[in-house]
Amino acid sequence: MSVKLVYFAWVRERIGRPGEDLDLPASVVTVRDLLAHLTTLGEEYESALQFPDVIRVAINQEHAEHDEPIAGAREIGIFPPMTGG
Amino acid sequence: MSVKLVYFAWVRERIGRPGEDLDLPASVVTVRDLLAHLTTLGEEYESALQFPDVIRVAINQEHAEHDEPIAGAREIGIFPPMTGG
Amino acid sequence: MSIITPTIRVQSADFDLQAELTALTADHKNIGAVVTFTGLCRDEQGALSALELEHYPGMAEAEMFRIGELAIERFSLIGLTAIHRFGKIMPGENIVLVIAAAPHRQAAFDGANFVMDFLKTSAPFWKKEHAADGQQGDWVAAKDADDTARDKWR
Amino acid sequence: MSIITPTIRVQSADFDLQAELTALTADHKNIGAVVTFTGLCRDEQGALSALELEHYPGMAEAEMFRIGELAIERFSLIGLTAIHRFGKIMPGENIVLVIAAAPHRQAAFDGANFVMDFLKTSAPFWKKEHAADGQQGDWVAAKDADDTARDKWR
Repeated sequence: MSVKLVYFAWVRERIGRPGEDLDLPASVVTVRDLLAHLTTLGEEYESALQFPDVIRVAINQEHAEHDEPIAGAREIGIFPPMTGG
Repeated sequence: MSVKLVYFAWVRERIGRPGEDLDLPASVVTVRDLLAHLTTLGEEYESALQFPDVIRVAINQEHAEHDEPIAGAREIGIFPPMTGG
Repeated sequence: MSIITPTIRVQSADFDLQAELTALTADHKNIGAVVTFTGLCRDEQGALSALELEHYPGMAEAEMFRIGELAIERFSLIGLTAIHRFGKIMPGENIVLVIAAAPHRQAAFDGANFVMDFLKTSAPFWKKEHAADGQQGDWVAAKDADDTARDKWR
Repeated sequence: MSIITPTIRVQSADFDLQAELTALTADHKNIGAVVTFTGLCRDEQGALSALELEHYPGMAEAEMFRIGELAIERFSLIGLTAIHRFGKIMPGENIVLVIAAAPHRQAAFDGANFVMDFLKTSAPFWKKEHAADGQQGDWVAAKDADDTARDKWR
């Protein structure tokens, strides 16, 4: 499965890029699997995602829980808790 | 004791004037006494003040309870519950 | 810390929200939140042609000032403005304006809400309705809901 | 009853509260109450030179629209506007504007307050501080108090 990932705020800064297209192995089923998979891609990912519980994820621009499946996702956003307003 | 009375809204309309200076007998001690005294002055007062519990009173432009003494009052306002805002 | 004084006005003329907001927030760089409340005359589905607002001159201003001071102290407001109109007011026109400024949002919301709740129940203003057919209508009755709203601040 | 749609914008330019208010209330004679919330950049007693607001384009608008629709339905609002800026914002400048219009005052207060609470916790915006000495500062940390504020609407 190929998916477009987009990163924001300190997740973007630590990974070092605003996003990327990535091929995911079949073992990546849920949001939680995706975050675990990304930390294996290098220490910049590890540094960004070392505390997965604080990481927020959106599938196709809608908030998603960590146990949600990512099947069908065209775009997955990964970012820290929001601080707007 | 002489005091300036001012009336507002339907209290003013029923009494038929915006206010008046009045000499009060010594028996009039509290706000409640004043309202009771006024109802003896004519049917326009009776019509305005027949339900004294709903009538609000201000002594020297500050809200006053019905059991407060009116001694020292220069101006007493008599009016229905407020409906501004 | 300087003492904050509410800006209070009772007037027949309309007010300009933007001008009041600018006056309140100028020279303050620590305001993080401003809440404004504007109360307008509804047309009651076409049944109303105007409201007539009567007030107790002197006491209206004094009472609004007292309410404003309470709100500033209770919610640590940086600024507070309250303006109430009197006279004949047409549907769609402004009746009352409250602006509360604070470092954070909940204080600004609560400050403006508090002032409106007390203004409704304690400031000496009375509304009379004029019907769309030109008849002078009734004096608006005070609502128990307004007392309840006020009592939530106890 | 016509369907009310929130007016949502995400922009780098400043907004004009009076213009937004006029646009929202024009042609409505049954609005009795309008509450506006303006969020501004504080200078943190001189420690802050600017905030940098980052957002998720597309999702930010979509999320604000969802929040706006929830508020309109829950509080029977007659109108709702929410505008959020992005980019570099100086102390004293506007960050966010919410306007809620309703027949009665509590719905307008609650509508604006609700939108702000959800905007804070759900709309994809992030603040980075720039210190007064020119140093890039930290990303602002999310506050538990904001989650608590949101949860009061459950």
